[in-house]
Amino acid sequence: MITIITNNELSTGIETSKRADGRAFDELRPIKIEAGVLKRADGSAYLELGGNKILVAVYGPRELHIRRLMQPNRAVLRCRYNMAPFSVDGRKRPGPDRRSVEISKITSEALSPAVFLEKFPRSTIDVFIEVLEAEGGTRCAGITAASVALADAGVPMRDIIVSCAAGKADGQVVLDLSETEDKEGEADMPIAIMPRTGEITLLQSDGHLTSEEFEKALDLAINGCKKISEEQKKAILSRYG
Amino acid sequence: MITIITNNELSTGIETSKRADGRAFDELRPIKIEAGVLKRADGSAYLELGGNKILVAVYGPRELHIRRLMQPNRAVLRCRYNMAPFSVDGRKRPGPDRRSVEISKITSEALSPAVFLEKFPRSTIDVFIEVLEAEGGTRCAGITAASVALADAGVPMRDIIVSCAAGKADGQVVLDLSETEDKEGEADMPIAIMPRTGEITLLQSDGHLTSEEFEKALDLAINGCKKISEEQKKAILSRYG
Amino acid sequence: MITIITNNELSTGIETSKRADGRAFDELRPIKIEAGVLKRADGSAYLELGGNKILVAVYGPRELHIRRLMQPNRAVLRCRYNMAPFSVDGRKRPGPDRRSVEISKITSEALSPAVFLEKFPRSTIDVFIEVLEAEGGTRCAGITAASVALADAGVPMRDIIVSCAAGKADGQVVLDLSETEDKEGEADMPIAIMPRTGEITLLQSDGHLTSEEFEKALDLAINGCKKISEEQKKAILSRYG
Amino acid sequence: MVTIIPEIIRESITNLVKNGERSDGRAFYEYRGISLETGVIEKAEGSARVKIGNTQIMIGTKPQIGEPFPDTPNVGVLMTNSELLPMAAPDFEPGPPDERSVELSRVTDRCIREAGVVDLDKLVIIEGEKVWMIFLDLHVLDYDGNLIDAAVLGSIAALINTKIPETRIEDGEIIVDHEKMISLPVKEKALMTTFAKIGGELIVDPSLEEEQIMDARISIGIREDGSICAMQKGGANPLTKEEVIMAISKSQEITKELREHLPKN
Amino acid sequence: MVTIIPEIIRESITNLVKNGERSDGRAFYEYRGISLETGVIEKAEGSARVKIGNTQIMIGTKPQIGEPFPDTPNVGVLMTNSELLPMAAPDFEPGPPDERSVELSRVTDRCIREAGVVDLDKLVIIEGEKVWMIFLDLHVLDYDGNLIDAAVLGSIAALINTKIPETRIEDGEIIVDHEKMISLPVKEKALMTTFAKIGGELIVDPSLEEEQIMDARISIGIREDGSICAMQKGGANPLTKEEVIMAISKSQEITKELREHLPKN
Amino acid sequence: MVTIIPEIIRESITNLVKNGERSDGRAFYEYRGISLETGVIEKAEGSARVKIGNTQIMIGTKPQIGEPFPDTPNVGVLMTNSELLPMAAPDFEPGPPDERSVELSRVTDRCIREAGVVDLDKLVIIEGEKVWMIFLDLHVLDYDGNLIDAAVLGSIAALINTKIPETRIEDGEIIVDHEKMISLPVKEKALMTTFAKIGGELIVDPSLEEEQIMDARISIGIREDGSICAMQKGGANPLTKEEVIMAISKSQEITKELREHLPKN
Repeated sequence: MITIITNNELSTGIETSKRADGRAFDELRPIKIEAGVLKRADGSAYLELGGNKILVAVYGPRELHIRRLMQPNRAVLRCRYNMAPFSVDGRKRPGPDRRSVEISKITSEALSPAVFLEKFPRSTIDVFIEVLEAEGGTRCAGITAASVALADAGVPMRDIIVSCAAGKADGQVVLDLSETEDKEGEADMPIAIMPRTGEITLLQSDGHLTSEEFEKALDLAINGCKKISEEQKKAILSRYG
Repeated sequence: MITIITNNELSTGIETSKRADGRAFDELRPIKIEAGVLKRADGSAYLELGGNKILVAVYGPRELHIRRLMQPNRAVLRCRYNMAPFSVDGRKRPGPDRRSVEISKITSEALSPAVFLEKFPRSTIDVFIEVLEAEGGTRCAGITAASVALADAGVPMRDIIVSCAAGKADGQVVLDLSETEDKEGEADMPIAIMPRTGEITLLQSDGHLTSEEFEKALDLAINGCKKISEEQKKAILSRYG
Repeated sequence: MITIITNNELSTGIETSKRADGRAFDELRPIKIEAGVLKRADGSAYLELGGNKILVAVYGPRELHIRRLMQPNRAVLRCRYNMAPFSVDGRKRPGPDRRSVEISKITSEALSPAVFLEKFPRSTIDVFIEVLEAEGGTRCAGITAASVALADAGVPMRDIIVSCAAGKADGQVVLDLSETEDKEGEADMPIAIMPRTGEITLLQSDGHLTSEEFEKALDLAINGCKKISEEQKKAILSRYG
Repeated sequence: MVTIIPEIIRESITNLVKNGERSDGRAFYEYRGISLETGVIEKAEGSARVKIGNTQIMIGTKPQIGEPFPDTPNVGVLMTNSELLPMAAPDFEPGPPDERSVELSRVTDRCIREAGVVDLDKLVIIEGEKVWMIFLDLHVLDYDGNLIDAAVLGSIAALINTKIPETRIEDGEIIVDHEKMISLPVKEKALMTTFAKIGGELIVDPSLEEEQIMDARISIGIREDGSICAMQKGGANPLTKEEVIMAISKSQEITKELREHLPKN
Repeated sequence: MVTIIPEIIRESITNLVKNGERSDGRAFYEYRGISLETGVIEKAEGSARVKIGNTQIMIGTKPQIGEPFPDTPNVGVLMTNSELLPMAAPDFEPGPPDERSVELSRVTDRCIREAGVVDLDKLVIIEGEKVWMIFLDLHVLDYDGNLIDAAVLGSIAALINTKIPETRIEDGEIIVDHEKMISLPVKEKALMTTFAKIGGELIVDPSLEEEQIMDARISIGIREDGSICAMQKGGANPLTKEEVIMAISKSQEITKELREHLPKN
Repeated sequence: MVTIIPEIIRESITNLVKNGERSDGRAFYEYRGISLETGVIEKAEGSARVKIGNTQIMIGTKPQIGEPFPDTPNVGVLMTNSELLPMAAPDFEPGPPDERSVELSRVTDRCIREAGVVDLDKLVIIEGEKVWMIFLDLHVLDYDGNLIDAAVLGSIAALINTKIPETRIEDGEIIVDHEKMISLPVKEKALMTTFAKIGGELIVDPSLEEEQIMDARISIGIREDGSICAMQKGGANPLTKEEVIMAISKSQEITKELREHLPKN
C-alpha cells in the first residue's frame, strides 16, 4: 500500500460568491498569445491561459501525399492535438488516444469554416497543436492558438476563429473553467465562433444544464470569445503591424 | 479469490445414446438462412445454426486499391472473419487475433474454387463475416452464409459452397458439433464442399481420429453439407424466386 | 517468491593477468565465417565469434517499392538487425525494439561507405542480420558477416568493411569483449573500418574511458579488425576462389 | 475514402428542403421507422438490435470484475466502444477505430455517463478494490445515416436489458452467483437527437444522403426531465445561436416520443 | 507480393507429373534430403536446425514460469510462434506475422497439442498457480517449399532436446534449480506430411516451384500409432474424397520413415 | 522523406569551410547562441527549455514509483524518450518514433547513464521491490540542426531542476510526502558536443544546412573530469582516426564552456 500526502494549494480557497481561484463568474484566466515563435514551421503561435501552455505550428498549404485523403476541389485541414508526457499530473503515455483523436477531429471542423480551403485543391494544411502544460480548457486554447498560427502562416481566412468554454461549477454558470472546476463542476461547454458573424463552429457539452443555464453559458462563452479575439488580434499585429 | 457459481443448463442432459442436446448422431442443429438483409452491402446473408448467429456482407467485384495484392488475370477474394466482443462468454477483445487470421485465410480458400474470379482481373471481392453469437462451428456457418451472400451480390459462381463439421464426442462420431461437444470432444473436422461435384474445398482436423473414424466423419459431414445446401437454395430462392 | 539457483560456469575463472575466459588482452574469440549458406538470398554468410551465431542474407540491388525512401541518384542500403527469441537467456519478444532500431541504423551507416550505391539509382539493397545466438558483440559480428554476404551477392564494393569492439574490463583495456566483460566491464567501444584505408565507418562508445585509454582501445580494435578481415577474405575465397 | 457527391444531388436535396420537403417524403422533424429488439444475443448479458431506417447497430454488454480507477474508488466503470464494421459501408475499412468511430463511441459514452444513466455507485463489490466494469460494445452493421441517435437509443435499451450476477462476500472471498441474475441499475433514460442543417433549415434524423450534403450537424442529449446532458456539433460549416436553441427545444419534444421505443425496466 | 509464374513453367511441371516424373527427379512419395541437428543453440533450453532440401528452419525453446490458463489450471502451457523472416524469401516482409506465418504456427501447434506430444500435466509447479510455459519459436531462414513438414519435424526434435530446470517448493517458495536440468516430458512423436495436387496427382514434400503451381495442398498429422491428429487443406482448388483418403494412407507409411530422423529421448 | 539538397548549396557550404568560414559567420568551434530556462512546466517535477540557435527542445521529467529491473534490484530507473514532433520540421511525421528519434533518445540516455549523472542508488525506496523511475521526455519543438547536444544539455538541466517527494516507510506502508520535495541526486554533469565533417574539416554544432550536406558526424560525451562517457558516429562517410582524436580533444575544451549554461544544483 502506498499513501500519498498531497500539497493541494487550491483546496483551501473555496468561498461563497467568488470562484476557487478568486475570479468573477465572467472572468477569464490571464491570457498571453505570441505569434511566430518557431523557425521551421510556416506559421506558429504560443499561448498561455492560466496554467495552460500551448504551442501550435502550421505547415501548408502543401502537397498531400496520401491519395485517399485528397479532395479534388479543396484543401484538407488536418489537425493533430497532442499532449506532452510531462504536461499533466502523472505521466501521459506518448501517442494518440481516443480523447486526442476526437479533439483533433472537432478542432479541424472548428477551424475549417474560416479558411479559404477551396483556393488550394488537392493540398493539405497541417495544424500541429502541442499541449506543453494542461490546466483545463486545452482544446479551446488549442483552437485559439491555431487560428493565430494559421494567420502567421499567411493562410487566407474569412475570420480568426476563437474558442472558449463556459460551464457550471459550484451551482453557478461561469466562464472559462479551470481544471478543478472542470473536474468537480456540473457541466463544461466548449465553443468556437467566427467573431465577425458570431456563428458557432464548435459546440460540445458535457454535464447537466437546463435550457436556461445553457443559454446563459452560451452568452458567457460568446463574450469570452470576443475578449480573447482581441488578444489574438494584438498578437498578430505585434508580429506584422 | 473469486468463486464463480455457474448456471450450466446443459450439464444435466447427458445420456447414453442421444447427445447432450438430444440430437441423433447425424442430426444438424436447427438452421435458418436469410439472404439480402443489409442495405449498403452488394450482397448479404444472415444465418442461425443452433446458437450461432452469423451476418455476412459482400462488396464487389470492385476496384482493388492495394497494388501489391492485385492479380493481373483474376480477382482476389478477401475474407475477414470477425467475432463481436459480445458474441462469446467473457468479452472478446476487438480486432484480429491469430485464430481469426487463420480462419479468414482458409475461408477465402474454401470459397475461391466456386467463384469465376478470372472474369474480374485486378479486382477484389470482399467478404465480411461477423459472428454476432458463437456456439461452436462458426467457421463453417460463416462459409455457408458467405456463399449465400455472394449469390445475393450476383457474383457469378460455379456452385454454392456449403460447409459443415463432423467430429467425435463422447466416443461417438457425430455431425455438427455443439460448443460443448467441440470443447470436451475428441475431434472436430470442419469441411466445405462444392455440392454438385462433392469436391472438398476446406478440410481441417483437430483431435484424435483413426482412419476408419475419419472416413465415417467425412461421410457424415458431406451428408450434413447436402442438407444445409438445400437451406441455402431456399434462402436464395425466397429472395429472388 | 521464486529463488533461482544458477549454474554459472564462468564465475570461477577470474584470475589476475588473463581474462575470465583465458584470453590475452589483445586476443579475439574463436571465429568462423562461411559465405553462401542460403539458397533463396542473393548473398549470405554465417559467422560464429565465441558464442555468437549470426546469419546474414542480402537481397538486391532490387527495385524499391516505397516511394518516399527512394533516392534519385543512388541505392539505399537498408539493414534489419534482429534477434531470435531463443538467442538470449530468457526469451526475447519477437519484433523490433529501440535497441535493434538503433543498431539497424548504425549498421547501415557503417556499411554504406564501402558500397557503390551510386551505381543503382532508385534501388534498394536489403541486408537482413539474424542473431541466432548472442554472447556479446553481436552488432560488430553482424556488420562483419554482412560485408561477406554483400560480397557473396556480388554487390560492387570499394572494400570489405570489418567490425570489432575493444573496451575496458577489470581495469584493463581489452579486445573483443565477451558478454560477461560487456555487462560487468567499464566500457565497450564497437568500431568498423575500411581495412584498406583504416578509415572509421562505425564508432560508438559506452562507459568510462580516459583519452589515453580511448586511443589504446582504438588501436586494439583496429588491429582486431585487421585479423578478422583476413577471415572474411578466406570465407569469400573459399566460396569463389 | 473521399466520397464525391455530384453537385446535382446536392442541389436537388437542398432545393427540396428549401421548399419544406425531404427526398424520402418525411417532415423536417420526423424520424424514419424505428425498430428496437432486446435480448437478441443470449451470450451477452444485455443486448439490443436497433434500426433507424436502414441504419442498423447491434449492441451488447459484458460485465467483468475489475479494479476501480484510482480517482473514483467507489464507483463502477462503464466502457463504451464502437466499431464501424467494413460490412456497414463500402468506405469503412478494417483496422483500429478511425476518428468517426472514436467520435461515435465518445459522444455515446458522454451522454450516458453525464446523464447518470447507470447507477455506478451500485456496481461496487469491495470499496476501492473490486467493482463491476460494464463493457458496452456497439457493432455498426449497416450505415444509412444518423449513427449517433441509433447508438444512444440502442445502448440505453441494451443497458436496461442487462442482467449481472449477484455478488456477495463470504470469508473474504467474492462469490459471483450466476444463479441470481439482477438487472443493471438503470436510473435515467437520456436520449439524443441529431439535426442536419441543409439549405438553412434544420431537419431531424438525417439519412445518409442528407448527411453527405449537409452543412453542419448538431446532436443534443436530453434527460427525462428535459435538461441537457450532452451536445456535439459536427460538420465543416457553422451554426447560429438561434439554430442551436431551436435544436434543443425540438430535442426536448422529440426525445419524449423516442423514449416510447425503450423497453420497461 | 504477388508472384507470377510463367504459364510455360506451370505446364512443364504439370506435364512431367502427368508422366510420373518430378522436375528434380524424385518419385512422387519421396522427400528431398533431410538434415536435422539438435542442441545447436546453447542459450536455448532446446533447439533444432532442420533442413528439407534447401528449406531451412531454426527452432528454439524457452521455458518460463507463468500462470496457467483459468480454464486449464492443472496443465502447463505450450506457445508456438513462427516468423517467416524476410531473409528467407524475396517476398517475405518484415513486420507482424502475416496469414501464412500464422497458419504455419497454428497448424504446427495443433499437431503437437492434439497429439499430446508434451505431457503438459507434468509442467505444473503449483496447481492452479504456477506452471511452466514452453515457448516454441520457429525461425524460418530459407524458404524452398514445404514449411509445414519441416516445422513439425524440427519442433518435435527441439522439444525432445529441451531440458528445463528442476523445481521444488521449500517453505512456500519455488526453488528453480539450474544445476539439475531434466528433459521435457515428450510422450508422443507425431509428424506431418504434406502433399501437393498437381495435374491430378498427389506428390509429397512439394518444392517451392511445385508449391507455386500446385492446385491444392493437404497436410496430414499422424501419431505413432497411425491415427490422425491434424489435417489442413490449403490452396485455391478442391480435392476429392479419394485423394484425401489416399493422402492419409500414404502419410501413415511415410511418417514412419520420417520419424527415423528424430533423436532418441 | 528524402530531402534533396541542390548540388550548388553543397558546394557553396563546402567551399566556405575549405576557406575557414561558415555560412552563418561562426568560427569552426563556435556554438550558436544558447538559451536554457528551467522550471518552465509547473506540472512537471523538472523541466527545461533549451535553444541552440533555432533548434528548440522542451524537456520534462516525471517520477513514478515502480519495480526495479530484476538484474539491478538496488538502483532506481531512468527512462529516456524522445519525440521528433511533426511540428519541428516539414519532414517529421506523426507516429511511433522513427530511427532518428530512437537514436537521439538512446544516445542521450547512454551519455547520462554511463556518466553516472543521477545517483540511482539513492532512488531505492524498498530494496528489490520499489524504486523511483524517472521518465525523461524530450519534446523536439523546432529542428534546426544538432539535436544531440541540445538534448543532453537540456536533459542535464531538467534533471538538476527535478524535485521528487520524500518517501518513508511507516508500518510497512510507503508514505509519499508531497509536502517535502527533495532535489534529484545529480552527481555529474556530463555533456556532449557534436562535430560535422565537411570538406575534410571538423566544425562544431552543425546547423541544419550543414547537417544536410555533411559527410559524417561525431558526437562525444565528456564528464566533468574530462574523461569520455559516450561516443556516436553518424553519417554515410568515414572519419579518420586523427579526426576522432581531434574531436575528443576539442570536446574536452568545449564542454567546459557549455557547462556554464547549466543551473547550479
